[in-house]
Amino acid sequence: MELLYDSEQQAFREEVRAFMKEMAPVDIAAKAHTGQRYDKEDMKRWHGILYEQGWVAPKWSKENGGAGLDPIQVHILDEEAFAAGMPRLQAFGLSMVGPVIIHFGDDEQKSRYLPKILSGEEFWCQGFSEPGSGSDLASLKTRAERDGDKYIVNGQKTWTTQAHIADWMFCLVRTDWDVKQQEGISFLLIDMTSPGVEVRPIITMDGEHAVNEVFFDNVEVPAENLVGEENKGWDYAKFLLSNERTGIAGVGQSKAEFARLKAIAKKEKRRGVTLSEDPLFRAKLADLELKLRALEITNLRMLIEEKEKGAPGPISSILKVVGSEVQQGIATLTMEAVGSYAAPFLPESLEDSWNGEPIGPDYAAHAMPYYFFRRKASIYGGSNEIQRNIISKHLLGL
Amino acid sequence: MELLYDSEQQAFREEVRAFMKEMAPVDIAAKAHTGQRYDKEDMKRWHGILYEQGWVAPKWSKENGGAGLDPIQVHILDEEAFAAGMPRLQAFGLSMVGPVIIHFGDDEQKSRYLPKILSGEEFWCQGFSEPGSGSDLASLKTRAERDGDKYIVNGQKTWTTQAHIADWMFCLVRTDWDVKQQEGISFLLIDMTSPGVEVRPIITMDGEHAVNEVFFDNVEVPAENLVGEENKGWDYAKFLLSNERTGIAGVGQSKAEFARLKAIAKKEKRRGVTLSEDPLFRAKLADLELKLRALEITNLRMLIEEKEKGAPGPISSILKVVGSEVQQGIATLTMEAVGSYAAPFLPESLEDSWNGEPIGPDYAAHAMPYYFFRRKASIYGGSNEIQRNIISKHLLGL
Amino acid sequence: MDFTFTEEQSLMADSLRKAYESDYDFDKRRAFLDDTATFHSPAMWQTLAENGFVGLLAPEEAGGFDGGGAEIMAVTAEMSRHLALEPFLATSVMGVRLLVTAGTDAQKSNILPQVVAGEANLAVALYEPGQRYDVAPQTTTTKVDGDDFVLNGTKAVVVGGDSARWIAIGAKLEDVGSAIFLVDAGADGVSKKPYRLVDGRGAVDLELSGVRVGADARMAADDAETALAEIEDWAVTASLAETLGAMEMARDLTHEYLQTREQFGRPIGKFQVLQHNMADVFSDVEFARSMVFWAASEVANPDAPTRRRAVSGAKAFVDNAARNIAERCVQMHGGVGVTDEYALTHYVKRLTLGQILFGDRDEHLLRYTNTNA
Amino acid sequence: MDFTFTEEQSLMADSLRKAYESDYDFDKRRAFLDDTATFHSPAMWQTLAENGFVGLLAPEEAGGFDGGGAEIMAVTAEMSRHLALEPFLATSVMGVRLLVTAGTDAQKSNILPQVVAGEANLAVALYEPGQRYDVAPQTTTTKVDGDDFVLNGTKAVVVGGDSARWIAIGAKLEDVGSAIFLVDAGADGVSKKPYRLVDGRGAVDLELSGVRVGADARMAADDAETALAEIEDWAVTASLAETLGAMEMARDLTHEYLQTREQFGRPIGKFQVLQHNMADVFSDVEFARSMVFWAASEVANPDAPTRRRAVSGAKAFVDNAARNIAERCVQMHGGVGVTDEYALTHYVKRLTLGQILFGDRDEHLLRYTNTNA
Repeated sequence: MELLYDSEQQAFREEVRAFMKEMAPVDIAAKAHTGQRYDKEDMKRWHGILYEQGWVAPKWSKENGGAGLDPIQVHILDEEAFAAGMPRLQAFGLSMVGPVIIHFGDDEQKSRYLPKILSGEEFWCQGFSEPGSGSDLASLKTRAERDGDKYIVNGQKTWTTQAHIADWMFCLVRTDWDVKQQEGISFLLIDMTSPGVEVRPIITMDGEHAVNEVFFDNVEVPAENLVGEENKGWDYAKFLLSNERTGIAGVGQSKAEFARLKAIAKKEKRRGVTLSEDPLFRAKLADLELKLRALEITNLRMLIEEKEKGAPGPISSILKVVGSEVQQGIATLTMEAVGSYAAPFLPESLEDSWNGEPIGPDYAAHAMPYYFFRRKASIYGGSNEIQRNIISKHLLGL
Repeated sequence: MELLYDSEQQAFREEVRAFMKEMAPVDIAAKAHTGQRYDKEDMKRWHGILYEQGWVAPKWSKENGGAGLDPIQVHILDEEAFAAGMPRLQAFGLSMVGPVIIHFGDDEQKSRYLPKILSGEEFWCQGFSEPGSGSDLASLKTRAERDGDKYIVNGQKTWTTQAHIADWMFCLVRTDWDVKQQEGISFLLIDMTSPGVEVRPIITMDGEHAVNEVFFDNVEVPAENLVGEENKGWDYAKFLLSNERTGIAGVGQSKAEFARLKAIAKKEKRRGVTLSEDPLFRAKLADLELKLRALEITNLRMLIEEKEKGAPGPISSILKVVGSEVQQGIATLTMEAVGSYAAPFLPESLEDSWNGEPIGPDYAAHAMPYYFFRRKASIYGGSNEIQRNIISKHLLGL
Repeated sequence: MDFTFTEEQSLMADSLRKAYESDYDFDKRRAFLDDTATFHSPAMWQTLAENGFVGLLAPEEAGGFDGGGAEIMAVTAEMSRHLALEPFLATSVMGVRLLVTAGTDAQKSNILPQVVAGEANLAVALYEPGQRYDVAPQTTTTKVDGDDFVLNGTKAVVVGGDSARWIAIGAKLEDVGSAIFLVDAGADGVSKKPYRLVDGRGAVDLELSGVRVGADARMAADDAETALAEIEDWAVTASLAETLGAMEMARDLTHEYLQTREQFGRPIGKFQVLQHNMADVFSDVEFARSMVFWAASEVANPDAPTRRRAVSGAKAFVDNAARNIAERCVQMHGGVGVTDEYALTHYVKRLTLGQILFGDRDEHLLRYTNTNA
Repeated sequence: MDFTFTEEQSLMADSLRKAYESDYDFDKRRAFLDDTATFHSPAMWQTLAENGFVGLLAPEEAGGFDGGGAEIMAVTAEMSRHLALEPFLATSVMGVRLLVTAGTDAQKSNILPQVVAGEANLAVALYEPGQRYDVAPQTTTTKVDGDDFVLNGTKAVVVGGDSARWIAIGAKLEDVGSAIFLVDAGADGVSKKPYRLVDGRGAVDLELSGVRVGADARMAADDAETALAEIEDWAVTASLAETLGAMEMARDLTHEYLQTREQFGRPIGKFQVLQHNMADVFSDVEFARSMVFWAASEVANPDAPTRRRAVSGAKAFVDNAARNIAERCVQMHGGVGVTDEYALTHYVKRLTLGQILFGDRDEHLLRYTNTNA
């Protein structure tokens, strides 16, 4: 008996689960079990399936082509998709720039961009961080100078996830230098094929190429690609970041990853006893599972609040911090569970293109890159230090 | 085989141990096993025994009546005294004001005060903290105004340990209001029987009366009771506090208390298995024991440095922080080990005067007050936050 | 699941708050604390009875409120905010729940009304010395003598045993199995060693030496361990709600202290390390609240493993949060945080008590893993 | 105990430092890292041999240095500071120590000189798939065939097995007991799956299928488990010193970053939370150093429980510190701390590897408690 959800929500979950069972591609799901990496093709395929079903943009209103689900339904959909081993959809289009265009874009922008975000035809990336402005986002320096009906953009972005496979970037640029930092920023949409855009890979410690540096050398951007008003970009960014906070707890994904960890712990043994029965390891598992449970219920409390009152407040910061701790905890215990076979480092074996022989059990190769990958969970989207600043300032008035 | 000490040090330890075996009073030692409180009489008696042996002031030079031991010998003596269940001697006289008088006092002060500190005839207390100045000691407000051959003292001290049984207080007072805070402070010796001195008890959460508020209402203090120069008191206080840091790790005491914890864990059972064999509890014990071991070796490294180079540097701050964590860890696990019988709260049963019936095992009554008492370990003598400030400023230059 | 209280539950908490606010400030409470005869305020207990709180879990036909986990949560959290000393946990949670689930018809009709009216208190003896947190009777035994039973044994840390008129006692039966007896606390052979718990509430150690009871004292539980385990879970749930109330108060006192206490020329709440500590305390309280909701929503679940999984899981989690919050709040206060004159100390005491009553964290973590799917 | 290095040990570390500083900067090392043929720099390995480091633990008569725990600590910590990829741990610590303690006279006189000269590397196979951190051979077996032994089985994560000319292999004997065989890595039936470890050093999984060796391959150890457990403790000690060296570098890089990186208009080292984190990192390194001293001072202790107590105790403690330091240093850096182009990443990889090689923290905590007085 599960008391967290009412019968209508339970029914929706059954519906989603049945859909997943029928429609989630088996070959994509198989990757989740061993931690293989999804490629762009996997993401596009799954995107297409959800698009057909009308669930690809669950939070968008129906008039904009979304599913118009409430926050709890969105959460259920998210959980079930992860439980079925499906990849997270491209958030940059669906959860970030999409809502900004819906709220602040003009009609032309809406009809130009939204359909292709929904269909998955165009991939997006986010041009916010710069080498000199990480946590201090407002100090960004990339400049866009108006020249007739276009802007000339110069500067550099960094940590740009999937810039190398993206068609478009939504980008914060400085358009006024004589005002308070926050008041001189604009929100531009940049075609990644524009002359002068150069993408250079950043290889991270997990051996993956997911983030990039992006350089702009006199890139011409049509003025019609400005979203909303010039110099109001900071407001749109704040709106975007507050949307990003929904789902930031990562409950669905963590539940799926925790299930994988538990399965590994049932296979790995210490002195003849499985780790799931080993007193120390199972205590660590239980501790983490309880933290995940607390996260899940707290997240649900916020979703109910959001459903009733609109957007979530700064209280979502507490979900971000603990959510990242849970994600990191799962990855850490996974590495511990795998033991010495986490020591061989073969991140290339996680790609479809790899043809080598596996070392150790099939879940081993994933463990170490995954541990490294998760270090970022407490850094991006506003580091946990920034989150605690937000809590102490905005919630506690300190 | 114990590699930490050389053969000469081992021999000294044997000598000390033999002395303890012969001379440590059995009735006092018995209190250590159950955590009964030592009273003033116990402390005086043990003080007298060490005085006879010439070990009461191990660090003082022989010409000042001390034992002239090196820092490692002092540490060994300390360890063995705790292992024998003896109380810590009054540090206020022997380790704090004594060295200040030796270094900065005049001959009259030396001959007036030092012999009675050594003999234990006079007990001291420390008048540093004030209600408004805890971590920010230099902001103290108690004022001493020169009036002919005396000072008139007005103000208030707080957290004054053992003021109610002390004969004398060494006290920081403000003698100049027109200079930088640190430059207007003087170091006065105040007779606690002076008219106008009022001591009010502060009862702490462990149910004990150990600390006090001390009020000064036009207290007359002879000018000859000024140590060193007027307005140089801050320097003497810094000297005193740097001496206080030696032994701040509390290794000897923690080893003795850890041994008591281990003995309790061998008696208490969970589901028929002693806690010392219970997988979770023994892992916690082992973790704590290793932390204590790391503290012990690190402390010894510092002592060797002190022996070779003189006083310990700010690096002793790392001993304070971890030393307090170890002390608190031992008290916490002791409470956990005792279990529900730590719930009855009878701090009065820890006093000699108590005649009631014990509740639960004989070590039970101590557990909860001890846990509460140890909360102070990370607060007094410069809170752990202040210690981390010191490390980051003075060692790391941040 | 609805995570907000119903209007009725909120009104209940409000009326409690008003009662405690008017007659139970810090100084008045200190007087109750110093009263070694009752260990609580009989007048306040009477008020609670008159307002229907004592019978919160009793059925309506017995004059009760027919409440469940959510009501327990609302009421005990509120009482804890006022550091209430009244024997609500022992009588109204443990005792009444046991009477309702395991009382004979005669016991229910004779005793329950007195209890609901505040005229007779209850206590349930869960543990025995040396058995730690095992509720199965081990050393307490019965012999049949004619129509009577004769009980011998010892019970440890019986919360509320000091004021209880009736104490429920689990005992091994002569032949096989076990039973629970509702024993008159004044019966011959019952000897009580009363004392305060660390938060000031009363408890006793109990010695039973040839205590003779009639067959009507035997409760209608097939097996003492199963019935007492359920009562223990209710006690844990109530204790968790107390912990939540105390956490909130510790948090608020510390929050206020950070804004008013000055050091180095500014409020200490301006120091980033304290800001982050305070942020973590704030966060910990909210996550703990979620887990208390979980326990409260499942404690009445007739499926014992599901009930236990939620209750023990919540306890293992919340104990940890309680310790962190208590220790950090003291640390942020510095010296004043450990003085008996300051309210924080008393919330810390309650938070600490909660960690060792009715099973500690390791115990519940173990129980949780044993129910693990 | 003297906690400072002797002059000789310091000179040793200095000469190493100079060798690595001149030929092994970050970019050059990257080239070695990219070389999948050797997994390290053969030229540097030759330099190490010529300067007497490879034979650090070998007796003087074999051209060695006759070193012990303190020398291992000085040398491996220094190599780790330069992220050295050379197979020192496998050959000079594990291999040489095993030859010295368990080699036959013939093995010592034939093989040791080649090893010391850097002409033939060694590796010791400690574990088997599925057996986690148990060094007792379980699935690797021998059959006697005339004067020869025939080996079958699998060995997991053999550090340095990629470049080893000889690999020591524990195996169950046909009748009873076990033995260690020094097997030519190129022998028929030996198949190696080479790969990089997470810090870039080479290792192999090993399959032995009907590998025929002469009786002279059998080492002079009564029992494989006891002998391999001692080698494992030497490996742990060396690995702990590597961890110490990597900790120091991670600390220093972070310390520098805090002073140079600016956010919100000032160096991030001005933020109190980061100051305190940095203070804790500084402190953790010193406490870890003390524990590495402990392991190094006891690893040669002939009393096995005392040796194990110190080594496993140190490992359980230092692993914890290593994780905390690595994770906090990354966190203080933010994004740049996880890029492959920045040195910190590589120290973090070494710190992480140290936590799972040769027994993880739980394993050593268990071993420590099992030696507990």
